[in-house]
Formats: sequence, C-alpha cells, structure tokens
Amino acid sequence: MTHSQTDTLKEGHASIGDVVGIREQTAFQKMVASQAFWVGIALFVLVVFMTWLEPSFGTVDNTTNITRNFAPIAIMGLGMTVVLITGGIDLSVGSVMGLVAIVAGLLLTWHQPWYVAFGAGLLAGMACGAFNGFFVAYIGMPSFVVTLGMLSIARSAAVVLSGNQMLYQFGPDAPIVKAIGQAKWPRHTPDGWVPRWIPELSSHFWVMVILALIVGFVFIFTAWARHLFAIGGNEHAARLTGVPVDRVKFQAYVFSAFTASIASLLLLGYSGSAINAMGTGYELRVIAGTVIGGANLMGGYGTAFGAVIGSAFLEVIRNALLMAGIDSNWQGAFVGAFIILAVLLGMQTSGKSLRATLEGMFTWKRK
Amino acid sequence: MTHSQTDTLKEGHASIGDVVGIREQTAFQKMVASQAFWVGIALFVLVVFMTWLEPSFGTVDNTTNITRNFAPIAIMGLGMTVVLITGGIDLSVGSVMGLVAIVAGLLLTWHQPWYVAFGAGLLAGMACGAFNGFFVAYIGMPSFVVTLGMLSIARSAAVVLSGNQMLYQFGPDAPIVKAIGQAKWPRHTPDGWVPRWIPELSSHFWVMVILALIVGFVFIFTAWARHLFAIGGNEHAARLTGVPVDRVKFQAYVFSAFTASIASLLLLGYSGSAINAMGTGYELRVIAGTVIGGANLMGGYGTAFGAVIGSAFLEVIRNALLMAGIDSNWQGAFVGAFIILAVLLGMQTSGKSLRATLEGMFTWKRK
Amino acid sequence: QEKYTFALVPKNMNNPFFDQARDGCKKAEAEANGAFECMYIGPGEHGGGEEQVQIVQDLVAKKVDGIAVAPSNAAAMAVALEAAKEAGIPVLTWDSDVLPENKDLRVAYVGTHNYEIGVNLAKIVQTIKPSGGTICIQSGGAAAANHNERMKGIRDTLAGKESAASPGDALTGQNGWTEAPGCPLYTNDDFPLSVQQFQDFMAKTPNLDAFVPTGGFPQFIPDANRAAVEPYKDKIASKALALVVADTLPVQMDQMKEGLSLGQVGQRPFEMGYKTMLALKDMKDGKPAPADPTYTGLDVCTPETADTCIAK
Amino acid sequence: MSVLDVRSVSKSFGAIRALSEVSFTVAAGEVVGLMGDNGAGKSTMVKLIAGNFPPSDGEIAVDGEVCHFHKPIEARGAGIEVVYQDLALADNLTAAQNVFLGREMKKGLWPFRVLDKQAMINRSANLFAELKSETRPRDLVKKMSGGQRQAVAIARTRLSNAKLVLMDEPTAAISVRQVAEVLELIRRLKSQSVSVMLISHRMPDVFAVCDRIIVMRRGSKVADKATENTSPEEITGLITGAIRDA
Amino acid sequence: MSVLDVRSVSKSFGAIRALSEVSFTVAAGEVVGLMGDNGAGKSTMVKLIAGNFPPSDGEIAVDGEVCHFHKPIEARGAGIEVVYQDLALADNLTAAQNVFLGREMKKGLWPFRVLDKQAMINRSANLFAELKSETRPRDLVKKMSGGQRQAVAIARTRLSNAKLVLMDEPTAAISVRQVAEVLELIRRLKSQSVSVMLISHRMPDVFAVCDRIIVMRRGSKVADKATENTSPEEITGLITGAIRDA
Ligand SMILES: Nc1ncnc2c1ncn2[C@@H]1O[C@H](COP(=O)(O)OP(=O)(O)OP(=O)(O)O)[C@@H](O)[C@H]1O
Ligand SMILES: Nc1ncnc2c1ncn2[C@@H]1O[C@H](COP(=O)(O)OP(=O)(O)OP(=O)(O)O)[C@@H](O)[C@H]1O
Ligand SMILES: O[C@@H]1[C@@H](O)[C@H](O)OC[C@H]1O
Ligand SMILES: [Mg+2]
Ligand SMILES: [Mg+2]
Repeated sequence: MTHSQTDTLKEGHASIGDVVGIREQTAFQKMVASQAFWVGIALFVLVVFMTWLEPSFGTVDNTTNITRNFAPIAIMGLGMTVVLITGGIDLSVGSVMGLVAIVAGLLLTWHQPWYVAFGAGLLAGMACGAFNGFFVAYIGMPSFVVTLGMLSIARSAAVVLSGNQMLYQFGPDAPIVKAIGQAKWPRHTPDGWVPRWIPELSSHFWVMVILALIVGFVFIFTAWARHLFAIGGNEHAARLTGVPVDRVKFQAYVFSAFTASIASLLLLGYSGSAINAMGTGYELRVIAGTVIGGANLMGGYGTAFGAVIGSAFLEVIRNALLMAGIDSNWQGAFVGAFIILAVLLGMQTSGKSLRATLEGMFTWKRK
Repeated sequence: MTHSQTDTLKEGHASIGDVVGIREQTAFQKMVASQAFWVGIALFVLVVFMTWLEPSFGTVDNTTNITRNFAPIAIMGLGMTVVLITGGIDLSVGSVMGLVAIVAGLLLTWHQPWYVAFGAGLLAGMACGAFNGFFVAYIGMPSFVVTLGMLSIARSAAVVLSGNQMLYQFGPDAPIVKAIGQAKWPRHTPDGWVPRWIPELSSHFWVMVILALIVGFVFIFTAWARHLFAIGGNEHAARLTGVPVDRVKFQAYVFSAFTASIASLLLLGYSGSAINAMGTGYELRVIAGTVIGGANLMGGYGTAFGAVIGSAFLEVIRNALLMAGIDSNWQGAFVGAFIILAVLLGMQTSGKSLRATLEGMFTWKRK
Repeated sequence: QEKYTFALVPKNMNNPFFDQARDGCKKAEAEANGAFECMYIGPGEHGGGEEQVQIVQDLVAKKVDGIAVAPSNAAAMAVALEAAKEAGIPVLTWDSDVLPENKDLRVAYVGTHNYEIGVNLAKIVQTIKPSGGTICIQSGGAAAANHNERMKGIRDTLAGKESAASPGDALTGQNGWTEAPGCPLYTNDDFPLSVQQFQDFMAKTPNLDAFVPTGGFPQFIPDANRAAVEPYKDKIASKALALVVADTLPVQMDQMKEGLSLGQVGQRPFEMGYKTMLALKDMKDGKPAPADPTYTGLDVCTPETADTCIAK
Repeated sequence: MSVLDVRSVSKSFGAIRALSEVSFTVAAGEVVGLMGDNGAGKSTMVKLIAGNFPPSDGEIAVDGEVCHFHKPIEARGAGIEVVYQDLALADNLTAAQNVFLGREMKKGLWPFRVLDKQAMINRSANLFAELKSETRPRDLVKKMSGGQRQAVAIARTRLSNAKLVLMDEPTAAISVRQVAEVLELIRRLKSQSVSVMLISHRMPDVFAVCDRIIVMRRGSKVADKATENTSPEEITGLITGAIRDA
Repeated sequence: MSVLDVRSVSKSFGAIRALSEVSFTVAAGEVVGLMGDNGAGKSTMVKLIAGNFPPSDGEIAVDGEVCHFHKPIEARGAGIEVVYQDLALADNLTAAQNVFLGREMKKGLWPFRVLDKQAMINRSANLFAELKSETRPRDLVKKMSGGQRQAVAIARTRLSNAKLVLMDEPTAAISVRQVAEVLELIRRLKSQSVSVMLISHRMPDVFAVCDRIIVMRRGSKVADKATENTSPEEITGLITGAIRDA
C-alpha cells in the first residue's frame, strides 16, 4: 500500500473522465431492444396486411371502433403497469369496475347530478385501491392474495348494491353521462370540420392518450417513478436507502384502482347502463396487455407505451380475425399464437435469434 | 498474515464443530412458521365452528361432498405448485382440462376402450404442457405469455374438436368411465364394511391423496425438487452450478399439464359428459388455492400440503356459506374476507403480530 | 347475385344451448343454396356484455348484411345497434331483447317469452305441490336479464301476484311458498358448481319442497347430476321434492325419463337460429319483416309426456 | 459526549445469538475499527445501529439520546450514513440513479418539479472520479463489475454531511488504487470530525486509519484497544480466539 | 502442454469492450494471479473460460483442445471449477444444499434413490471446518454473514478433482484466519498439480501463492511476469497505469 496523492498527477482524472462518459446503449438502441417496440412493429405489419386483405378493416369507422375498444383496457393497463413495476399484481381491477359502475349508476338513478355520481364512483373505486394498498404495503401481505380477496369483495358489493338489477334510468343528467362516454373528436363534416377520411376518435381514446402521456412523463421525469422501479428491483435496498417504500406501494394500488374507475365510468357512459357484471374477467386481459407490452411480472420494468401497445395488439387481433371472417371456433387458436409470436419477435433483440436458440437448444443457453 | 497450522492446535476443530451442529429452527418451529399450517388451523376452526352452528355441515355426506369437490383443484394445485416454485406460472390449466376432456370424450363416443381414450387425453394434455415448457424453458419466454397463449389455443382446439357439441354418448366403456369418476371408498355397510359414521371418500379424493404424498415425497427427498427450488431461488446460480435448468423447467410445465389432465379425466368420469367449457376460469382458482397454502408467486417456495390445504380452504368456505344460508349476494364478500384473513393469520408467525404491525405502521416496518 | 353475410351473435360461446342456435343457423344456410353465409360469432364468456357490444360494432364496421343478436347487456347493446341502424344493417334480436325504449333499433325479437318459462316451471311445481312449501331457485348469473325474467315468472306465479320488476319479489309465505335461506343460488354458468350447490343445499335442507334451476346447468353434466340426484330419487318419485328444470336438450330429457326430474320447460334455440336467418334473408329480398315479437314457443314436458312434448 | 453509545445490546435470530451484551462508544471524529471472524456479528451490529431491525435487548444512543430507529431513513435523518456489506443496490437502476436513490435532485417548480438527471449524472461522475473508480454513471448496476458496484455504495454516503459513517467492508471488492482513496476519504472525514466505524478484514487498512479497534468473537466484544497499544498479531489472536481476552 | 490456453480473446457488451485480444496460458500445477483495476475485465475473463457466455472473438483451449463450452456444466465436465465473484448461491437453500447443488449425494436404489441429506450435511461441515469457517450447514444462505456465504462458494469447488480452479476474489469477504486457509488450500492444490487462477486485489496474498502474475488494464493484458521478477510496487503501477507496459 505504497500509494500516494502523486498518482493523480501521473495520470490525472482526465483518463477516468474518458470512461465515465461512455453510454452502453444509445436511446435508439434501447428502444430497439424493447419488447414494446417489436410488438408495435408486429402490430403495424398486422394492420397493413389486414388493410390490404380486407378493405373493411382499414375504414375510418373501424379505426374509430378499434381505438375505442382497446382504450379502457389500456387505461387500466397504465395502472396495472405501475403495480407490476413494484413487483405486485392487481387482480381486482375488473371487480372494481363493476362496483364503480354500480355506485355511479345508483346515484344517477336517484337523479343526482353526474359529477356527484362520478365522484362517488371514483371514491368507491379508490377506496378499494386503498384497501389493497393498505394490506399489501403496510401489512406486508402478498398482493395476489389481497387483490384476489378484493376481486370477490368488490364484485359482491356491486351485486348487493345493485339489488341484482341492471341500472339504466339515469335521470336528468343521462344525456351528459352519455355524452361523456360517447363523445368523439374531431367531428366529420357537416357537424365538425374534418374530412371523412380522418377517423373520429372516441373520448375513451383521448382519455387514454392523455393518461398515457401523463404516466409516461411521470415514469421518465419524477422521483416517485424512480422509487417504483427501485422497489421492484430490490425492495429491501430501496427501504435501506430511504425510499418511502410503503407509501409508494400504497399509492400504486390506489392509482391502479383509479384507472379502473376511470375506465368503468367511460364504459358506463358509453353503454348507458350499469351492470354489476361489468369487467368480469378483465383482470387477465389487462395483465395480458401490459405483459405483452413488455412489463415484467417479477417487477422492476414496464412502460406506459407498452401498456397501450399491448392492449391495442390484443384488440386488433380480435377485430382482424372477425374482419377476416375466420371461423369463430378457430379464433382462440389464432389469438394465442399471435400473442406468443409477438413476444417471441420482441425477444429476438436481446441478442439472440430464434434460429440461434433452436440451434443451440441442447448446447448453449441464454441466461 | 502470520498465521500457521499451529492455530488448529490452539483451539482445534472442536470449537467450530460446536457451531456447525446448531439448527436455527427445529422442524416443529419451521412448521409453526409456515403459512399452510396456519391456514390449516383456520380451516380446522372453521370446520368445528360450522359443525356446531349447522348440524348438516358435519354430516358424513357433506364430508364426502366437500372432499370430492376440492380434490380436482388440489390435484391441479400440486402441478401448479411445481411451476410456481420455479418462479413461473401456468395459466393454461383450465383450458387443458377442456381439451383433455374433449379428446377423451371423442374417443369414447367413437366407442374406443376407456384406456385408449384416457391415454389419448393424457397425451393431448401433456403435449400442451410440453409446448408451454418448450417455449418457457428452451426459448426463454415469460411463462405468463406462453401459458396465456396456450389458454386460448387449447380452449379453441377443444371447441373445434368437439364441433361445439356436448359429448355424452360414451359407448360400451361408459360404465367404467363412470365408475372411475364416481367410485368411493371405503363403502358403507351393507355393500361395504364400514359403519355409517365414517365418510365414504371419492376416487378424486384418493387420487389427490396419493399424488400429494408422491409430490410431498419428491419435494423432500429428491434432487429434482432441490433443483426446482434452486431455480426459483436463483436461476442464474442454478445454471452456473450445473443444474439442468432448462430440462427441469420443461418438466415442471409437463407435470402441471399432467395434473390438469388427471383432474379433467376424473371430472369427465364424474360428470359423464365432455364439454369444451370444462375448467373455464379454473386457473385463478388453482393459483389462489396454492398461494393461500403458502406458495410464493416469486418462486422458490411451495409445499404439497399447502396446495391441498389452500384448495380445501376455498371449498370449505364456499360450502359453509351455503350451509349457513348466507345470502348468495353476500357470499363473495365473505369468501374474499376469509381469504385475506387466513393468510393474515399465517403471517403472524413471521415474528410480527397484526397488532404490532398496526402500532408500528407509521414507524417501524417488517422487511 | 352477391352472397349475403348474416351474423348470429350469442351471449357466449361456451354453452351447449347456443350451439343449437348455431346448428339452426347452419341449416338455414345449407337450405339457402349459397344465398347467404351464417357467421356465428360471440364472446367466449358471458361477462358484463361489453365484449359482445364490441363484436357487434365490429360487424357493423365489417358491413355485414344482417345481424341477429342475443344481447347480454341490453342497454349497452343499444349503442351498437344505433350504429347498425345508421349503416342500414337490419337487426333482429333473439333469446333476449333490448330495452323497451330501444325497440325501434331492431326489426323484431325472435325467441322465447322468458317470463313464460318461469310461469310454466311454476305451474308444474304447483301441480306437484298445491299447498306450497319451501323452494330454492337456481339462476345463471345475478345480472342475466333472461334468468331474472324467468325468476320473476316463477315468483309471480307462485305468489299469485305480479311484482314490479324482475327478478321479482322474494317469496316469504305468499300462497304458502317460502324461499329457503341462501336462495336463489347463482351458478355463473359453472356446471360442476351447479351440481355442487344442489348437493350442498339438499344436505342442509333435506325437506326442501321444490328446487328449480332456471337453466339446464346441472343436467349438462349428466352423470354428476345423476349421482347427486339419485339419493333423492324416491322423494322425487313420491312427489315430495318437486325438481323442475328449464330447457329440454336431449341429454336433459334422458335424465327426466330416468326419474331425475319432474318436469322440463324448454325453449327452441335451434329454431331461433334458423328463423332469424330466414327472416333476414326475406327482408333483404324485399319480403315483409317478421312479426314483433315472434315467439318460438315453449315445450312443456313432464315424465308422462316425455316422448311427445317436444315440437319437431 | 460520544456520537454513538451502544449499551449492552443483544440480538437473537431464532436459536442463533448473533450479539450478546455488546457495549461501546464512538466519539466525534473518532475512527473505530470493528474486527472479528466471519459470523462474529459485525454486520448485525451495523444493521442495528442503522435501524434495520430493533435489538432484542439493550439500547443505542446517538449524541447522548436513546434512539429507537424504526426505519433506516430515521437513522439517516439522525446523520448516520451506511455502506452495507451487501451494498443495497437496485440492479435495474443505473449507477447514478442508485447513488441518488431516496434523495433525488430536482429542478423546476411544482407541479413540474422533475428530476435533474444531468446534474445527478455529473455529480456521480465526480464522486466516482474522486474515488478513482472507472464507473460509468449511466450503466445499469446489474451489468457492473464487483468493484464498480462497491464504488456506487461508497459514493452514496458522500451526499450528505453525516456525523457518523458506518462502513461494512467498504474495500472488499475494490482495487489497490481505490482502497487508498477510501482510506484517504476516511481520514478526510475524521479531519471534518465525522466519526467513522470501519469494518474490515484487512489488517493493514484498519491499522492505517483507526484510532481504536474493537474485536468481536461469536457475538461478544472481546477487546477494545487504542491502535497504538496493540499489534496486528494481537488482534489476529483475539479474532481467532488464540488470545482469549484483552 | 498447458492446461489452459487463451488465444487472443475479445468480448464486447454493446459499446463496452470488456476484453480485447487477451492471450495467456496456464500450465499444469501453476498458480497464476490475475490482477487489475475494477472493471479491467477479470471477471469477464473467468466467465468466458467457465462457459457462461461465448467470446466475441478468439478461442480458448483446454488441455490443448479448442473448447466451445456452451454451458457452465460443460466446463465443469472438463475439470474446471469456479468460485464466482458474486458467489452464485441460491438464497432459499441451506449452506449444505448449495454446496452440493447440481451434484447431490444419493442413496438407495432406483426408483427410491433419494437424497442422502445427512451425508451432505456432514461433508459440508467438514469442508467448512477445513476452511476454519463457522458456517452452519443447515442455515439458509439468505441468513448467513458475508464470509459464511463465501465459504460456501469455496467449499463447493472441493467436491471434485478439478484440473483447473478459477477463483474470483475468493477472499474478499472472509476473515484473516480463513484467508490463510484458502491460501493453504491453493498451495495444496498446486502440490496435487491442479492449476489455479487467482483473482484478488490483495497484493500480499497474490505474492504469497502465485507463480506468475498477469495484469490487465481496461480489457487488455499489460503484463505477464513471474512473481520472482516483479514487486508489489511494479504491479501496482501496472494496474493503475502509472507504469504503461511491461
Ligand atoms: N436474518 C438472520 N437470520 C438468522 N441468522 C442471521 C441473520 N442475520 C445474521 N445471522 C447470523 O448471525 C451471525 C452474525 O452474522 P453477521 O452477518 O453479523 O456476521 P459478520 O460478523 O458480519 O460476518 P462477516 O465477516 O462474514 O460479514 C451469523 O452466524 C449469521 O448466520
Ligand atoms: N453483462 C454486462 N453487460 C455490460 N457490461 C458488462 C457486463 N458485464 C461486465 N460488463 C462491463 O465490463 C467491464 C469489465 O467487467 P468485469 O466484471 O470483468 O471487471 P473486473 O475486472 O472483474 O472488475 P472488479 O475487480 O471490479 O470485479 C466493466 O466495465 C463492466 O461494466
Ligand atoms: O336462455 C338461455 C338459457 O336457457 C341457457 O341456459 O343459458 C343461456 C340463456 O340465454
Ligand atoms: Mg458482515
Ligand atoms: Mg470482478
């Protein structure tokens, strides 16, 4: 240990400076390496192919349809992504939708103004999220168990509150509710200003776009998001370095419930009715969308873009198969195969192609 | 570094020997610390309470019922546990059930002998498992994505094969199929030898018991299981130390499909019909059962006993609520609450009680 | 002449009931000698009905030539049907209808009078148990409008007085009829669960007077149902237990003949699929639209009439 | 008054008694070495002081006040910085992100108060350069070499003006050159009258910077000696148990 | 003939060139030290030799035969044992289970060939005792101290009769006493004409056991000298770059 200060002189910081500036990947390389990018490519190819194959696919009307149909799933996907990043899961989103719709629907049938009804719905939904968050974050229970419990509880609450009725006589504010759920923008001539060939996009879609932009911004620019990722990467380390782990996790579940509530209210407005079965089974679709978009169930990775693109991909496949007139019995097989293929495509960029994998299968293996 | 061999003389190995014999926990302490144990306690309390509350609950007939009803879920839970331990998930089990039932059912309606039909069903099911295993283990895809794809594919295959018909005219071997699915043992007097107060237990239950014993044995005594756990704990390390990671993972998915196939064939025999919708939504029930029994979705932990006890718990709650005459609208709320409570009870043993948690909530936190 | 595409949209595709409608649809297609194609498509599972609305929207975008739909969520379906109307696509409803205020969105309803199913189920129960007793109704889903209608039919008939809205007012002694605690039971279309519920329930209430599923669920897994009902066969034979079930699929009729039920009230899904297709074809050809509603009729069966009750 | 006062603290994990009745103090500006065989309880001691878990028995006082830290963040709030033996890094974040984890630099005004990424990268680069470590601030920690990871954990403690820095084997993975820098850093801290507790198995390093050396064996303190009054040989004997007590 | 022959091997990770054209050989029974600054590429070299990933360029020969190990298990099959820097332990298994991971001892006859747990526990206990490490074979690795974990990783290499043992900083976390044992172990291996490649930042250790020292800087080999022809000072200079080449 004969070291001394003079070393510094001999080589100086400059030489270390040379090194610290290096980036292992440029932003472009990172993008190309991401699964969402490749699923996006697959989606694009599918859209081009379908437009060529089936003229009714590429119409403005169908575009309006598709963009509206996947928006609620994508909106929930944004919330789910936040939860998945922390290493958790939220199985209750579908049931929360049902509860929110019933709470808002009840108030509407009692002739309350729409904002009161929507506010109450949001509150009910976020209360479910707070319940989940409390037991997961502060009590430390596994998220799968807590949100599975909530899946049952919220659905049951919806059934009880609705008295098993479909609610649809929405009182004076019914037109506003309907307008919220069915609004489109931009409007075609003559009502509006845009020509026929530009699709009218639903309020669902625009809400999704705005939420995705906000979530994307948050993910990139805020300390909160950095804490989310740190928790998913190494919860213990995050705790030791002073990240408010419990609070952040709690907020993640509340946010997930919030997005489920928004989706529910949009669908409520769109369908003009509240049914306690709304959202049944959506949890799997939402998780599927986000995972196809590249979110990691083990935590630590996920993007807003991925949540949107994954949901869009699922919906476009469904729509495309119908448009192509594929026998309905076979559609499930195609959907399944496409899901696997899209993700497989995305994987080829992690440095290893399918061919190489097959070649090396019984010899060399990726990590 | 003036060390030398002579140290050994000064203190000898004996002093180190003192230390290496220490066990941090006895087998009993380990058991008491396990979630499955506490869920078992909760189950026991529930059973005692219900028997007291509602005489019809504790009857031999109801025991026969309950033990049969949860057995298929528990059987699949054993396979799921194996997959969960490796850190994976198998969403396709419900669909695999449907496919297996249809394949076996078709052959039966074509008047094939029962063993041919069952064999073909098993093969079809395990082919699905092999598909899952191949893409997860050898290609390295996320298990969620692959098995989600298979969920779609297998269901679609079942629908196509069945031609969307319910199959129930089972040809000459129908009685054997039925006997397999509906057999009971031991039989009461007069047919059998045991007195009335001993419940007759279904073939489903006995298959579950045998499988659980085998899986339990494998978990404790074989290198294969040790490799499963190592993969779930640190897949990379397992690979580096020469564990045949890919092969073991592959086998895990095949085994999960195998248990789903067995459950399917039992239900086929029991119900006397093959419906392509069989098992719809079971994936969540199976995973719920195993997780309630203490398996860890993040991998590295799970027991055969836990899979059985968790499934039993879910079924007993369902049955008990019905027996207690709880309004069916409210039942979901109770089921959800009980799931959360049972797991909460199990957690109290990790050194921290709920009270302490609540007290320390905004101050000190469990890891 | 161009070939038409008509879509037949069921509530869900994993129920043998709807398979029959599909068969009817395919038969009509075959008989039309290539004049139109039957496109059978619906959501995999029932759920809240949003997915079904999406599918109808897709069909409108695809510009099919006619749609026959069995709405899960009647109110929500109105939105899609409005789009169909705008696009000039003729629509029929079958199996279940849209809300009364949206009747102008479809040409006609072709299907069962669901309330009547309930009425007929109840009538059979009443002949078996004239003085009333405890009853348990087993339904499909808490939000399923058709099942709720049937439940209302049962309740109203037994109570002898009409309730304001479906699923009707619970029976609490009207006309001697009481619903057992914990009932109605909801199967959520899970067939094994429906059998389990029956077993559990009978274990708890062995003296139950009537058990009435508003759909065929338990009988769709015949051997399981046999095993579950067998112990009560004597009670059924002696008319101590009025087990009366909706629907009359062949597998169900077999079970009634074996003495495992005292009555079946069936619909004619095959005819729904068949008739809607022919009606759409007629409308396209400029012939008059079918009457609204067009009831496809019910088959009311008891063990005595088992061989003759089903209209062919 | 001593910065840290550990008063007959014990800690058990099930049947394992990791610490029994350990007491010692650390004065302001004092550098104390904590040595002992593997499993002697050194890291457990650090985690107790840093509030990772509570002692089974005994109490810990900081600046004369008994503290019951319930969370690590509270210990940091009291001016205690820690380099954990397992480094406590989030593998999916970059070096710079890890350095600033839990105390990110921000710019702009609420609600548009966003991360000042460039500033954090620059500051981290400086810290690494100070340690003479060729660690790239934008690299994911997952992909870094052992020594680079350790540099991140050390750099982290430099962000605040701590009054006590606990370093659990901070030089285990780093190279000769950086070891010298870390020792230099410890001396610098001392000169700013920051107290340091250094855990290390490297005898020369401990003797180079510590004022006092505490030796632990199987959970008990067996010696607490001023560096000038002892020798590496004696300490080695104490660690191994060849010398029973001192 | 040399046991290991590394022939102008390079390895890149994206824009990072971790190794460029490195060549060297290790003869039977030779103990070679590999030194270098943090991030110099030492661990990458070990991982390449052990078959964790393939080189971007160049080839590696074992016993004169060019090897393309596609999996770590193949390298082990060829007689190469490794102590990884990150130890490669499964946290949810016990010490004994980790030691025998991938080569469990069994007893009984098929199909009742079951794990011989007691034998594995005993053998592990012996190995730990040999290393003078107070490591309890039945403890979960998750709950062990840093040095105890390292002992597990070292013990693992003792199970087979390797011809080449790669040790990536095997003494980083262990205490004085165990360091001596590990050095002793290396000498014993040498005497059985097993080759050892030792990576360490501890100059005295390297000088104590190595026949030859290879120095790497930023991915390139800058020196390869017999121990008797060099000095700690020279090696330090080579590592830091104060001495450009040798
Ligand atoms: N969470 C835990 N559960 C059970 N035992 C533990 C736990 N943490 C530490 N121990 C045990 O406590 C003892 C002391 O561990 P500690 O990590 O403090 O040792 P150390 O002195 O830091 O050793 P090293 O020099 O190897 O880092 C060890 O025997 C260890 O196995
Ligand atoms: N998987 C990887 N992806 C990208 N870069 C990597 C990867 N593994 C190593 N590197 C980089 O390669 C270089 C060499 O790393 P390596 O681990 O071989 O260093 P080392 O000599 O072992 O250092 P130390 O003494 O700190 O352990 C480092 O700059 C490291 O960041
Ligand atoms: O009317 C149908 C009913 O009979 C069946 O059981 O389920 C679907 C319903 O729509
Ligand atoms: Mg330590
Ligand atoms: Mg290294």
